[in-house]
Amino acid sequence: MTAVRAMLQRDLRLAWRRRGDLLLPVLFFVLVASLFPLAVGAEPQRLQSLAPGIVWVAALLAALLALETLFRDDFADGSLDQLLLSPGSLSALVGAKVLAHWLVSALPLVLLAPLLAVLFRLPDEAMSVLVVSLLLGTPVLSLLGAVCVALTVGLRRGGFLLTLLVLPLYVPVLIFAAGSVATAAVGASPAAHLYFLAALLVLAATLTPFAIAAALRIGAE
Amino acid sequence: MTAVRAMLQRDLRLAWRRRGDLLLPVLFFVLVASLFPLAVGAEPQRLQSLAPGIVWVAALLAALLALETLFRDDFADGSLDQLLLSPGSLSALVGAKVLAHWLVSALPLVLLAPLLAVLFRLPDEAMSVLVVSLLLGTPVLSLLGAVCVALTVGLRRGGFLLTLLVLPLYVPVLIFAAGSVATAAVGASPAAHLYFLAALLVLAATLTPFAIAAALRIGAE
Amino acid sequence: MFAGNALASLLAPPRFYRFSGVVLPWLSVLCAALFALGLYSGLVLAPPDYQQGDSYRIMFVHVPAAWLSMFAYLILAGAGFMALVWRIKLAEAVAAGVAPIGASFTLLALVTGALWGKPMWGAWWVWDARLTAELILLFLYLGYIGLQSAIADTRQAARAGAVLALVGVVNIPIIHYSVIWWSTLHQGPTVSKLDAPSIHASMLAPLLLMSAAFLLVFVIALLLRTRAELLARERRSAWVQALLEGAP
Amino acid sequence: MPMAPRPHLRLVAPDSAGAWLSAEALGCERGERELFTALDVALAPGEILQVEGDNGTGKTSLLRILAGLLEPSAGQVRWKGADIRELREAYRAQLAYVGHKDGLKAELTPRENLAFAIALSGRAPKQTPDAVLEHMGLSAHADDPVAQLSAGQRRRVALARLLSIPATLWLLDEPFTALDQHSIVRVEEMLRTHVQAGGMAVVSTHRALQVPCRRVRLATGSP
Amino acid sequence: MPMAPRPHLRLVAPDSAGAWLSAEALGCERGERELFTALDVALAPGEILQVEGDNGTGKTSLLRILAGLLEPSAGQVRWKGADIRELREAYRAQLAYVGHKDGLKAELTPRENLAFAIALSGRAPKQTPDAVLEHMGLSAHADDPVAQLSAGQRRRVALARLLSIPATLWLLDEPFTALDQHSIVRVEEMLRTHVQAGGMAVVSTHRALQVPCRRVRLATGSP
Ligand code: HEM
Ligand SMILES: Nc1ncnc2c1ncn2[C@@H]1O[C@H](COP(=O)(O)OP(=O)(O)OP(=O)(O)O)[C@@H](O)[C@H]1O
Ligand SMILES: Nc1ncnc2c1ncn2[C@@H]1O[C@H](COP(=O)(O)OP(=O)(O)OP(=O)(O)O)[C@@H](O)[C@H]1O
Ligand SMILES: [Mg+2]
Ligand SMILES: [Mg+2]
Repeated sequence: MTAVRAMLQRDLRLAWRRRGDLLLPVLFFVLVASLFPLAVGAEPQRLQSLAPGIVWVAALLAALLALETLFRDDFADGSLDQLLLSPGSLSALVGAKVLAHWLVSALPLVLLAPLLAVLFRLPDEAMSVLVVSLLLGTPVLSLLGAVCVALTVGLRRGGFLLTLLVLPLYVPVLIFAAGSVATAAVGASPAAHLYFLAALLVLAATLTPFAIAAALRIGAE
Repeated sequence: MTAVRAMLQRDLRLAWRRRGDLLLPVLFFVLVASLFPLAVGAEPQRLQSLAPGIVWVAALLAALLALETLFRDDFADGSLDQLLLSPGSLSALVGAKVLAHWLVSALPLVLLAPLLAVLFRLPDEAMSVLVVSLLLGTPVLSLLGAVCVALTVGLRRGGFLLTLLVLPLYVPVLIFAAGSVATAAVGASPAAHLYFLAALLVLAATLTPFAIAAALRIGAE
Repeated sequence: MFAGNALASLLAPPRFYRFSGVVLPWLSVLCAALFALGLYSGLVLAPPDYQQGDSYRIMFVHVPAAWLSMFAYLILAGAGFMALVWRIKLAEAVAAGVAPIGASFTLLALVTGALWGKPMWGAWWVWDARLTAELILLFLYLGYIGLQSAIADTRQAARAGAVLALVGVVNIPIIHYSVIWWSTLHQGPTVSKLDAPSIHASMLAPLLLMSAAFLLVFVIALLLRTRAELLARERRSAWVQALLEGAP
Repeated sequence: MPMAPRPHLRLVAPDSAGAWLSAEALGCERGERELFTALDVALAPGEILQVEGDNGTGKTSLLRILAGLLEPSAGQVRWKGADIRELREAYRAQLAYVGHKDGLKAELTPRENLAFAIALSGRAPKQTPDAVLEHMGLSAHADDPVAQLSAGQRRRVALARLLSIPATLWLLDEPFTALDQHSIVRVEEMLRTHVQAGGMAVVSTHRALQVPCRRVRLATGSP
Repeated sequence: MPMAPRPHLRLVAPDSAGAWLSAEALGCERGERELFTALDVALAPGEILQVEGDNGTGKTSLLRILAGLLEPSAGQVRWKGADIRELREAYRAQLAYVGHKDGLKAELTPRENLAFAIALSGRAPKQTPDAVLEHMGLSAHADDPVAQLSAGQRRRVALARLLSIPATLWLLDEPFTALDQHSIVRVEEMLRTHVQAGGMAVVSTHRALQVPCRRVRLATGSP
């Protein structure tokens, strides 16, 4: 247990040391979201109907980019070997790492999303659904992403390969999450979508830590 | 001159050795472009009007991701020091590197774009404009991106910072390129937009190699 | 090289430090006076607008802030150029000093614009070309600041930032001409049209006064920040040591 | 090229009955190349095994196999008779490994890095981080981020782990890389006290160790 | 903490008139720390300068400054009297640098890596890649990707550059890292023939060089 707590604490402290970087996922999120109006034109009605999709695609890409920092550094500086050799439970340690990563890279997005929703003039009911969908969906993205990062960690140029592995896994989350917001925006009930997201979260949280641990042992050979 | 040719040849050969990775930018491009229909719904009319923007945003993000591989590896393995110490002209060498990078990471996108255009049912006139805009625009993305990569090359976690530096510089290209396709799609003449893109390309091709060389000398300290 | 050396000795940090120490109090007095005049004529003397009522008065903050946000970027790029080519230390300090100020004015322009937009266009924000360009300007500043904080060595950071600022300067004309190149919701050039400003003199005068006052705020902030940067960068040099010993 | 079968290579101690760490008929392939086959290892408490060998003969690979980080292509590693793949946590609790890479976070200070290593080991430390850093001559840098240390200073922080984590078996891959003379002497001293207290160590290095040990050369990897 | 001014450190050769490489009053700051101030260097053809010093005293930094890769915080480096920042290409054409990192592409073979290094130097090679690899005992690996070589084998490929590129001044940062005994002897031999032919070298290392050279210690960087 002390090991797990130390892990969480270390990663949060590392994030704090690099606190300049804390802003970056958020900025990326905002930047990508604001590319769209530039690219597709700025008519308010159209933007409003696109908003759930744009915000979620931006969140998904931010999550994807943030993955790079999850195990890559630990592998490069040899810390990963030390983790693998720790006598504690690897899946618990890895769970702590993913939690720290989510707190640092995804939570700020969730907090910022309402602002984007205002910029895109999303109706108020849809806004709260957007936040809930992000709260349920982004941890799934982090967990699924971690499995793929672990698999590619020893490869020299994992960037694109990682993307390729991860994006298909992200698709169900994207569909249900963006769907929930879009349903809410037209006034219907998003409950079904959100339940599905919640189910995905429970599933991912219970199963992936073991997958991540196994993948790390393979990837770090 | 031999040094420049050797540089180009070496980078192309490296790309060939890693030829599995050659496919990845293209796949990323296609994947991102196909996320949107999933996220915003698939009505043909709407998709058609969004197509230029989506394709260009996808191309831009693919270019952004590909940047990671431009100087980062050379820095990590010490090759960059050797480049900086070469008695030839650094800006010429760097030009060769960027050219190789563009050939490998962006040219395939340009060749694939018509396929995406068909999927999104872009009218035929717009399709050729899309290809031309990509041909003119993506080299600018590579060149501008190279400056920013060079600046961040020595920094440990450059990923997000790089994004923050690069995306604002990419915006003009995005606006004019997506604008040209959108104009063509409604039947108007995209010439003004394309001229502007061409001007940007000429400007970037003549000036940025020096900026990249200077940035590398600074970044690799 | 020779021009560089001459310039460098003219802009030697101790000389600048002394000079700026002398002018700062005078500038502050002038700035306060301009603000008093500008606010009085803008809030009291100028008549309400026939369309916008009183809400237009936010212009007296919005327009100077927007202008200065762009002006600051030009200074950033100019100072960067001098730092890069002639290695002038003062220019490095100016560049490091001006970036956060520029970012603040950009933020001010965005916020006042949004406040003005709500009554005018019925929305805090529209994805209009000029508004987006101004947002991009904010990101350019943030990128510059991010790069500075990521590089530990200050001189290396200054030169790296200079390259970035010079490349980013392309965006300034795009912001300025965005209203002309694209049909936008945002106001076209009203004041800055050279031939005849399309704005009434009773509104123009306070705008100009406020602009001058804001310019002075900008200059004062820049001098203060540059002085602080210089002290930090030169803390081992003889003149700073002498200064410190002179102080009680 | 066809390879002549390699002679069976025995690193067995004269009296291998008391060996805690043992491996029989280990084989290792990296990529397409066979590094060693039929390698035997045995190590009893109080012993040091120095692994020598030209570049590329598989020293690093052997250490990673012994640590359980790399799967051997044949044979198995045993700890007190049990396969380490079955022992898992129980084996890792006996182990301290210092590889080619230091395993330090560049943004954390040496003190924080050590504190984390201790927490990760899940056991009470032998010595506090402060005492250990003092001993390695790093007190002045205890609160600098590791990123600002030179190559040799980082290596010393990595080795400082050995003094704080209680571990029976040390696996050290070229521990002397980048160290200055003082530090080399200090590390040899550490090895000596470790084995005197009943510890064991496997050390790969190109310098002859100034500590009593069995020395073993891996066969040349390639003609 | 307030720093006492450092003593002026002179590495000047007895007869510094014939020096080709010289530096006066060099200062170096990394981060917040002052590594050295007022350091003088002078090196004439036929001489080797061995830079010693404890970990973190600035050996790597000094070599990078001499190569023109790092800006000194004070002073300047001169080649035959001219500032290297103005000489630029002309100076770099005289130089061969082997740093901590090998500067090899992992996906290319040793042969391809050397061929590229030769092309980059823009001059006719002293020896072909094949001859050089033969000399370094790497013929068997000439066509393996470097990724598959061990640490010491890679180092040898990096050092092989010295034999193929014509350069007057060699700057070597811990060239012996990861090398086995044979290779160490071979590299010392290379240094000997290089200076006998009128070359110069600055070598940072913790081992005493078995070649006639001037040795110089950098002062301890920190208490
Ligand atoms: C967030 C919203 C807004 C932003 C980011 C913004 C940005 C800017 C910028 C960058 C300029 C300087 C342009 C130049 O000199 O080239 C400017 C000027 C100006 N803005 Fe805004 N603006 C916003 C909202 C508004 C609103 C709602 C109004 C009033 C309807 C307005 C009226 C003006 C006027 C009158 C000028 C002076 C134009 C001239 O003569 O150059 N702005 N704004
Ligand atoms: N990831 C890998 N893929 C393929 N081959 C590898 C890999 N890592 C090492 N090798 C091969 O294994 C052999 C042994 O490598 P290892 O690192 O174990 O050698 P070593 O004895 O530690 O050498 P050194 O003294 O140079 O550190 C090398 O010849 C190399 O070609
Ligand atoms: N990028 C950096 N930022 C800040 N400080 C640094 C940086 N690189 C090195 N230093 C500091 O500079 C000092 C000297 O580093 P350098 O690498 O030159 O030492 P060295 O003599 O080569 O040591 P070693 O024998 O360990 O290789 C170190 O104490 C380190 O703290
Ligand atoms: Mg090894
Ligand atoms: Mg060093």
